[in-house]
Amino acid sequence: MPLRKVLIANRGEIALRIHRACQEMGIATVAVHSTVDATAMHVRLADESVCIGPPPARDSYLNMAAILSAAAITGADAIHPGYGFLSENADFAEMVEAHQLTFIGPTPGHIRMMGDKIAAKDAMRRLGVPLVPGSLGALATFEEARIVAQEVMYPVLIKAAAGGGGRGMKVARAESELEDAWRLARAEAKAAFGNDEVYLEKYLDRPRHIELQVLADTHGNVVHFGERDCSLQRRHQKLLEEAGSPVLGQADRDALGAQVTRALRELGYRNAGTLEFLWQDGQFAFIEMNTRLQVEHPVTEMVCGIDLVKEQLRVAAGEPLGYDQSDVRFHGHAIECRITAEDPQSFAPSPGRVGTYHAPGGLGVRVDSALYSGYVVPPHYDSLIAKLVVHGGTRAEAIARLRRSLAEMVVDGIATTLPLHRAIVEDAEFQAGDYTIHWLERFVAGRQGG
Amino acid sequence: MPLRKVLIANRGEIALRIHRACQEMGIATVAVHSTVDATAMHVRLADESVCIGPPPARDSYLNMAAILSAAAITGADAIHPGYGFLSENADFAEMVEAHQLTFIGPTPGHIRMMGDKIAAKDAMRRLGVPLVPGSLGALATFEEARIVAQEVMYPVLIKAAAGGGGRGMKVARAESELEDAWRLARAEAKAAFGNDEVYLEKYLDRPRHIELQVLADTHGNVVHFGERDCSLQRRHQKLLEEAGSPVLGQADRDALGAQVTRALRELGYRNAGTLEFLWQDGQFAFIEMNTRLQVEHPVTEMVCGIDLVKEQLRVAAGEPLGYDQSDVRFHGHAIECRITAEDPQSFAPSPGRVGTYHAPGGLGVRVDSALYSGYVVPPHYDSLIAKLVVHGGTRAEAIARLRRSLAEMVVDGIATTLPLHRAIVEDAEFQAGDYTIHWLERFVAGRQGG
Amino acid sequence: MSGGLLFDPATIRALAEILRDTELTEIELVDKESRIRLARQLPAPVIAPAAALPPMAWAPAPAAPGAAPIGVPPAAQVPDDEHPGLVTSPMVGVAYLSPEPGQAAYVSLGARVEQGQTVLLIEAMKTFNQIKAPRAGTVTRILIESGAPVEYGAPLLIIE
Amino acid sequence: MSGGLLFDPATIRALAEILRDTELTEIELVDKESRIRLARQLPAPVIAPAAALPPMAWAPAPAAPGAAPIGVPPAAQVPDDEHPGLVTSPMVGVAYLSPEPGQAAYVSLGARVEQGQTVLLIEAMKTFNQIKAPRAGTVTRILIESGAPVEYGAPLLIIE
Repeated sequence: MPLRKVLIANRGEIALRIHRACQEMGIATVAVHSTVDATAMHVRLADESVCIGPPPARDSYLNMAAILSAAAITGADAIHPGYGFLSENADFAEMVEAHQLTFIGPTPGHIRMMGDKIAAKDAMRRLGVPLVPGSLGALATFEEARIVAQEVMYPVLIKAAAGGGGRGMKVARAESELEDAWRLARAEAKAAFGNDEVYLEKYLDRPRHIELQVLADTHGNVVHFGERDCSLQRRHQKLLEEAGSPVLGQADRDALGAQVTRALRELGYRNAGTLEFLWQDGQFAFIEMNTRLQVEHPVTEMVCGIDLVKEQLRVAAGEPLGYDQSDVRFHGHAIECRITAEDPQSFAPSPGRVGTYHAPGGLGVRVDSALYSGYVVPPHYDSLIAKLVVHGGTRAEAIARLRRSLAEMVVDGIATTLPLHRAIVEDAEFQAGDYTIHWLERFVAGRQGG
Repeated sequence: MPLRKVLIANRGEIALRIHRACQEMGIATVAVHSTVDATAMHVRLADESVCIGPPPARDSYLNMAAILSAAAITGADAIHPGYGFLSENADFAEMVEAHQLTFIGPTPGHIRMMGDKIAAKDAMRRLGVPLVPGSLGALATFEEARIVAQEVMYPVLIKAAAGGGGRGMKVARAESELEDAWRLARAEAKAAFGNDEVYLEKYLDRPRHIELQVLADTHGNVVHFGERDCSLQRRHQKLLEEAGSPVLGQADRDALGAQVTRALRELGYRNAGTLEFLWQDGQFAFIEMNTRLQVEHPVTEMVCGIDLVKEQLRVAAGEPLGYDQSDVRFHGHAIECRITAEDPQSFAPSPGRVGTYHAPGGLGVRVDSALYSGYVVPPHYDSLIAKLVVHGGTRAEAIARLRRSLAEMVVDGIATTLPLHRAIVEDAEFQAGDYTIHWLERFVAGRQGG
Repeated sequence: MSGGLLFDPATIRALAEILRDTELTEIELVDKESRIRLARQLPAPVIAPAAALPPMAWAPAPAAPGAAPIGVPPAAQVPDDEHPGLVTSPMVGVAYLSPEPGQAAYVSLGARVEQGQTVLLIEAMKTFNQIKAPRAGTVTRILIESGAPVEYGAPLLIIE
Repeated sequence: MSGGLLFDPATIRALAEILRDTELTEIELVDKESRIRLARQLPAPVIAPAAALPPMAWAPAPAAPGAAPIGVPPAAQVPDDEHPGLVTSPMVGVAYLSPEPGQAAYVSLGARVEQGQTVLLIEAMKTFNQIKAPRAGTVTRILIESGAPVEYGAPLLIIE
C-alpha cells in the first residue's frame, strides 16, 4: 500500500533529508517541530507542519502523544523517526503501529532486541556473526569474570549490560586490575542505568570501527551496501566517515556481507539497519546493531548510487527490493565530515545566529544541511549543523575534493568544527588511511597542546 | 610534462569549475580578471590573480596581450580558455603555443577548421559523419541554389557561410520563396559578417539538438561520453540540457559514437570537443563542432562518472587516456538548468546585487556557480549565474529531484530564470521528453501570453 | 543665508541625490563664509533583508484541508497571539467547545468564567483533556471552531 | 545668529529628515559664526564583520613569490590608491624604472616632471611601452621596484 503522507518525527538535516526523499517520490510531508524550530528549514519546506511542544526535546521531539496526535490531525499514514530521538524506541514503534500507522523502520521486537546489548549479542552469536570473545551474557560472580578473562586473555573490558556512551566500562590489563575494574564498572552501571549487570570481553587496543549497512524488505530479501569506516571518533561521537574502509577490499566486504545478510534473513529483519563492528588484525567483532538510518548513511549512497531513504520508504510500503546482492555495485570512494556548532579546539557548544552560510559546490560534492544565512542554531539539540559529503573515483581524489570543498565552505557567526576537518585532511596518517578509533582523540589533543 | 600552474582565461562559474579541477589535482591557479571582477569568486579562490583590464571584455577577457603577459609574470605553464571569450580563437591558441605555453584545447588548426562552418562540414562529410543534405559548400549562383533545393526537397534553409546566432539564415518552404530567401540571406550575411557567401541545406522543421561529447589524447586515442539533448533553446541560447537524450537508446549512442570517434581519430583531433547534430526521424545531421568545453558538460560528467576538466588537463599534459570506449559506462540520467540573471518573462538582463543566495543540497544535486550572498552581478558579461545539475537513477527521478531542488534554491535581489525552470519541470510534454528545438520558444510565448 | 548656500533644503536634497547617484561618500562645499558637508556610508550590510526577516523566500507551507490552524507560519498569525489574556493549547489534538456533540458549549462569547473553570476539551490520543481558564474574566474571543485540529501553542480563547 | 541657523529645532528636524530620506550619514553646515552637524549610524548590519568587507571568509590569495602587487585583494591596498596624483599601470607587464639595466632611472623621488615625459617602461609581450606623466609635477612616491610585475591598474607613482 503506497505511502501518501509521511510525518517526519525529527528535526535538522535529517528531517530535511527525509522530506527531500518524500517529495521526490510524490509523498506529502508533515513536519513536527518545537516552538523554537518554527522557522527551521524542515518546517519551511514541508507540505504541512505542526508545533508539538516547547523547546526541550522531552516535551516535543520525544513527546510520543503529541507526535501521534499530530499524525492523527494531519491524516499522515506513516511516521519516519530519522535517527536519535524516538528512532530506536520500541514502545514508540509499537504505539505507531497500534494507531494503524506505518512505522518506517524495523519491528518493535527487533528494535527492543537490539536495544538490549546482551540480547543483541546473543542473537548475533546464534546467527553466526563474529563477536568479541567474552562472557556469554551477564556475569553472575567475580569468579566467573576471572575465569572468562583467563580464557580470552588480557587486556579485557568490563561493560554494563545496559550501557552506552562509555559509562560503566572499565579496562583490566592484567588479572591484578580485574577486581577494581569489576567493582567500578558495576558501581557506574548502577549509578548510570539503575542496573549493575556487567559482562566481560577481550579488549581490543587498536581497533577500527567498521559498520555494515543492510536493507531488508518484508518479502525475505536482504542486501548489504558495504561498509563504512567510522573510526574517527571523539568521546564516541563520530566526526568523519568513509565508504569503503581504507583497510578492506571487495573480498572482505563480500565475506562479511554474506554472513550478515544470512543472519538478518534468518532473523526476519525488515527495513534499514547497521551492524557495528570492531575490526583489528583482519578480524571483525560485532558490537551492536542500530535499527535505524544512520547519520553517515550518505557515504554509502554515494558509492552505491542508491537513495537509502527512498528504499526505506519503498520497503515500508511493502514493496519488494526488486534487486539482489549482485546488483549492488560499488563505485569510487566517499567521505563525510560532520560539521557541528562546536568550538574546534574545546568542543564547547556554540549555538547562535549564523551570519553567512555558503555551501561548497561542483562535481562530487553533496551538502546535507538545514542551515541558511541568518538561521539561529538553538541550544536545545544536537550540535550537528551540516554534513559535507564528497565522492571521488579514488580515495585520493575524494580527499583532494574534500580539501577544496572545506576551503570553499563558509559558516560565519558561530564556531564550527570546520577548522578541525581542514586540519584532518592535511594529516599524513589520515591521508594514508592509517588510523584506529583512538587516532582522533590524540590528534585533537595534539592540536590543543600545539 | 605535468602542469604546475594553469592560468584560467575566463570568469564566472566556468573559471571556478576549472579552478576546482586544478586544485584537486594539485595544480596552482592564476585567475585573471577585469577591475569589476576584483571580488569575484574565481579571483577569491585562485592561488594568484592578475587584473588584466577594465570591465569591457574586449579590454580584459578578450585582451590576448594582457592575458599572455599575466601568464608570463606569474610563471604559468598552461592556459585554460574555458568557453566563450578566447576559447575558439585560433590566433590566441597559436600565440599561447608560440609563447611555449600549453593551450588546454585542440590545435589551432582544428579550431580554425571548425570555426569555418563550411570547412567543418566538408571535413565531416569526408570523414563519413552524417550531414544535413544540401550544397557542397558555398553557392556560386542562384541557379545552383535552385537545383540543390530541388534535390534535397523543400523546405530548405539558406545560411551565411560565416554565420552564427541565426543571422543570415532564411527558410524557403517552396520554390516560389527561394529567390527572396536567397537575396535576404546574402544581404544579412554581408551586413553581419562582411561576407555574402551562403549555402543551402534541407530545413528540418521539428529537429532536436543532440550533441556528442568527445575526448582525445595526443596518442591517437579518442572516446566519446555519449550525447546531450540541448533542444530546449530560446534564440539559440540553451536553457536546459539532458544526458542522455529522451529519444536515444544505447544502440543509437553506440552507433553515432563509433562514427564520430573514428572520424576524429582520422582527423588527429586532441582534447575535448563537441559535435552538434540536428536529429529528426531517427537521422543525425552534423551542424557544427565546438572545439572547447561546453557550458553543459556537467550532465555528461554526472552520467559517466568522469571529471571532464581533469581529463582535459591530463590530456593537455600529454598523458594517454588510459581507458577505452568499453570502459565508459552510463548510469542514470542528468539534467542541467542554466539559471541566468534575466527576467523570466521578458528575458531583460537583470544585473545587480544578489541578496540571499542559497544553493539546494542533498543527494544527486550539484550546483556550479560563482555566486555568493551579496555578490554584485556586473552588467558587462554573460548573464549565466548558476548551473543547477541533478542526477537520478532514471529520467523521472532526475525530474523529481530537479523539481524539489528548484524549490529550495534562492537567489534574491535580482530577477532570474528560476521561475521559468520551475514552470518547465511541471510541464507534461517536458516530463514526457516530447520536445523539439522549437518547443521552448512556444512555451515561453504561452507564459507571456497567459 | 549669504549666497543661499546654507540651509536650503532643496540644495541639500539635490546634493544628496548627486551623492547617491555617483556613489560618492562625501561632498563638501566651501565658500568664503560657509561650508556644507554631506556624507554617507555605502549601503553596507551584505544581506540587508535578513536583518528583520528570515531570508528564505519559500512560500509558507499550505495548510491541510480542514486543518486551518495547522501549518500556518508564525509570521502569519493574528496579533491576538500576543494578547495578555490569550489561552493557548497545551497540546496537539482536536479542540471541542462542548462536552459532546449537540450539547451546549462550555463557554460563549461574553460569558464570565471563573479561574479553573473548564472552557473546552482537547482530544489527544483518544483522551479528552479539559482545558481550564487560567484566570477569572470575560471571554472576549473564541479563536477556534469546535472539532478543529490544534497544534501546541495554538490560540484558543481570550479571557479579559 | 544670522538666519537663525543655530538652534532652530525646525531646521534640525528638517535636516534630520533629509538625512534619513537620502540615506546620508552626515550633514555639516558651517558659516562664519556657527556650525551644525548631524550624523547617524546606519542600522546595524546583521553580519557585523561583513559590513565593510566582502562576506566570504577565505583568506586573501597569497601573492606569488616575487610578484608583490599581484594577487593582493583591493581591500588590502594602500591608501595611495586613491591619491589624486596617482599614476596607474595601463597594462599587465613588468615595470622598469630605467631604460636599460645599469642606466639611470627615468625619474627619482622629488624630481620635477613635465606632462608627457616618460617616467617608466612596462614590458608586455616583449614590447617596451613608455609610460608618460599625465601631468606636470613632482614625483612624491615611487610605488614599484624596477623589474616588478604589475597588473592592470597597479599603482606606479604619485606626481603632485
